[in-house]
Formats: sequence, C-alpha cells, structure tokens
Amino acid sequence: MKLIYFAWLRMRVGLAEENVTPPGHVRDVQSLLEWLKTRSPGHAAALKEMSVVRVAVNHEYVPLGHPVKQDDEIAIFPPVTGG
Amino acid sequence: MKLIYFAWLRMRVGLAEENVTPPGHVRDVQSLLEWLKTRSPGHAAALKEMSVVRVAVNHEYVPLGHPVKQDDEIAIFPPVTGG
Amino acid sequence: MIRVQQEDFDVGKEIAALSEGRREIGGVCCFVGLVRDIAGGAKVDAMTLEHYPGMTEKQLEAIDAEAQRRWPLAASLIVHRYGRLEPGERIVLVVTASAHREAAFEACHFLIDWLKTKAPFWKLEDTEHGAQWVAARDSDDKAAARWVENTGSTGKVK
Amino acid sequence: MIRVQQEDFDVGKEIAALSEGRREIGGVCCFVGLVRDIAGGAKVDAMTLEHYPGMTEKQLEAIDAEAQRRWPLAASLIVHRYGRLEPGERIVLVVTASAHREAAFEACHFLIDWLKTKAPFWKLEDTEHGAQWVAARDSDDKAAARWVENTGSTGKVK
Repeated sequence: MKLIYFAWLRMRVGLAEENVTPPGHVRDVQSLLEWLKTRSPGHAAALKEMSVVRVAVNHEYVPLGHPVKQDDEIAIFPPVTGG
Repeated sequence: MKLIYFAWLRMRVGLAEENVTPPGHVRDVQSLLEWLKTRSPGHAAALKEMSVVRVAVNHEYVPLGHPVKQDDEIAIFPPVTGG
Repeated sequence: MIRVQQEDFDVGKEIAALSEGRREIGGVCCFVGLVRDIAGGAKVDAMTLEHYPGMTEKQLEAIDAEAQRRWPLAASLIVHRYGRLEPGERIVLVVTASAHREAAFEACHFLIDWLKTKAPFWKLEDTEHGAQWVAARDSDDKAAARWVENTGSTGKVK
Repeated sequence: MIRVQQEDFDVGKEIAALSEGRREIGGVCCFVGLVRDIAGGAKVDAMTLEHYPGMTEKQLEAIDAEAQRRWPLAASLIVHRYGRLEPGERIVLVVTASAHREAAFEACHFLIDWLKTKAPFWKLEDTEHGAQWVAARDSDDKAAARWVENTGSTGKVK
C-alpha cells in the first residue's frame, strides 16, 4: 500500500511517501499505525502522540477502525491548518 | 421650520420641502404632524397611517414626543428600504 | 469609512485599498448588494434609490463607528449608491477587515443589517405593473434586532 | 466551484464572473484570508502552504456541495492557494451569491469555518525563531462545530 506523510509528520518520518506491504495482522488503520511505529525511530517519533495524527484512506478521512487494503492510498498527517 | 418629505410621503404631500411657521401649540413632533394634516388633503393622506411614518429632526431619528423648534430641519418619511 | 455616490465601485480595488500595507489583517469580509430583476413576483426593469443627503452620511458614519466600537476591526468601509440602477448593478458594498475572521464576519453582517433599517434610502422600482415604492420588510427589522446590544453584551445576540 | 492554485486571484473579477448575468442574485458575500505578519507574538517573514493534491480538491468539492445543499445559493466559489506566501498576500477566497443576504452570509461563514478544519492544507511559518508548523487551533474546531447539522436542522446551530 502507498503511504503519504504531510507537514511535521513527514519531517519526523523522514519520507514524503513509501510503499509498504504490512504483515497479515494489519487489517485496519489502528494496527497499521502500530506496525509503522516499529519501522524506524522516525516513524515512532511521528506517531507517538495519536491525538494529533489524522488519517485519510483514498482521500477520505477515516477513523482508527477503518479497514486498510493493499491497494489503498493512505495519508497520515497532523490536524489541518489551511484557510 | 424646514420640512422635508421623502419617497411616497413626498409624492402624497406633493412637495419635496416647505418652510412653515406652525401655531404656538405645536411643540413636539406629534402636535406638528397633527397640525400638518390640516394643511391640505395631500398632507392628510400622507400622514394618515402613522405606523409607516418616521421623523428625523436635524438628521437624527426622533420619537413622537421629541420637541420641535422654529430653526429645526424636520424630515418626514416612510420606513427606509436601502441596502 | 463611508461614501455615498452615484457612480459604481470596484470591489477588488476597494478591498485592496482598505487592506493595503495593513499586515495585521488576517481576514476581510465583504458584502455586495445587487439589484434583482424580480420583486414580489413582478419583473423589475430598473430601480431608483432616493436618499436624504446629510442625514445619510451622518447615519452611515454612526453605524460605522458603532461597528468599530463593538468589534476589533482594523478597517471598515461602507459605499452606498443612489440614483437609477438596473438589474445586476451593484447597490451597496460593506467591507470589514480584522486580525480574526469572526470579527470581520460579524461586523460585516451587522453593518448591512443595521444600515438597511437606519440609513435613509428609499427604493422606487420600475416594474411591469408600474412604479412601486418598496415596502420595508419585517425580516429586515428582525435581522437588525439581533444586533441590539443587551446590557454588558457586545456580540451577536443569540 | 473550487480551485486550488499557486498564483494569486483577483477578488473583484472572481465576484463579477460569479454573478455575471445572474439577475436573481441579491447579495454576494465574500471572505478573503490574508497572511499576517505576526503569529503567536513572533514576526512572520513568510509562510509555505503544503497541501495534499487530489484530496484537497475532493474535500473542497464536498464542502462546496454541502453549502449548496444547505443554503439556497445561486453560486459559490472557493479558491485556495498553496506554496510560498508573504505577509499581506491572499491565501483563500470564498464567495457565495444568493437571492437573499442571510443565505449568502451563512454559507460563506460555513465554508471558511468548515474548510479550515477539513481541507488538507498545512502552514509552515518562517518566523524570527525559525520555521514552525502552525498548530491547529481549538477556536477553529469550535467555529466549525457550530455548523454540524442537528437532526432536521439546516441552519446555523445556535
């Protein structure tokens, strides 16, 4: 699946995007984020404070229980500050 | 005193403005309007329905009890409809 | 700032002039009133706006000063036209600028609601049924009544 | 209608284009967001707006459609810029046009409040203390929360 990071989350992860194939137990956003934290200290730092992490699957905001599939585009970012 | 009329009030009175010297008992807006009604059928028609008559003395809205003086500029008009 | 004029105004230029070099401004709200081609079901060919020179300026100045007192505005502007206007033409412009968008929105809304019930303008519509003076609307009175200050309150009356 | 672009926009032209020939429009409300030179007490030299191409357009389209559904609008427009902007520059434009001013005001206010908490943009400020990502504000969440629909209600939540 394609992961995209924005703003300070991107800077902490150290990547703008990456393609990953998570293990089989990763079936929803929650388990994806837990698994991502184990990938690098950057990932762990970026995802430490979950209250400021937002997730969109295929351009739609989703809650932590939302399922994720291998062909999804999953964006992970802080609360938005446009306007 | 100088009287000025606007909108349909002006058309009913048949005058845009007039200078008048009311009798001594005319001391406030209420008594001025009552006296004006006696000046012509046009005045009477214009001032018949008091709920749609507004009065400004020297450019300020005033209530019926407001005093009037000989050197006042008194405007009489319907509710405003600008904007 | 207020202006009463016969000629049209340029919304973009007015906004730009008001906010020019004022870098504390975070939000500008504006309202433009236009002549509609329909009134009470009748087709409108044109409208003539009559006003009371002298009182108009005085009332608009007072309304503008009240907005400045009640909201933290960096700048505000009212431009109101008079004379003959055709459908689609601009009648009135209100612009408010503030560090914060909430103040800009509320003050702009207040200004247009307030001036509709206070500024001495009268509309005469040329309709297919002849010339008709526009009647004041209850909804305008109600809209203005929202902004009447309660003791100790400065915002929009809920 | 929505647009996401790097270049500036002309407020007057956008409003004119939106209301051109639409003679049922009685009121146009617009909001322009500008870059301020101060943020949290620190001087701001410039700001860079990052966004999520694809999702940005989709979210803005959805927000615009929601305004059209909830208010009787003749037209609406959102233009949001991205990239590097200096103090005084325009960031965002929202324009709403309706037969009635109340709908124009409410929908415009809704659109800016709503997009501030939904459109995927992030601001990086160049301040005298270095580059800082702008934090989301509680006041923006509260402003947006006003517009959450109650069952059976379509207006502003009181």
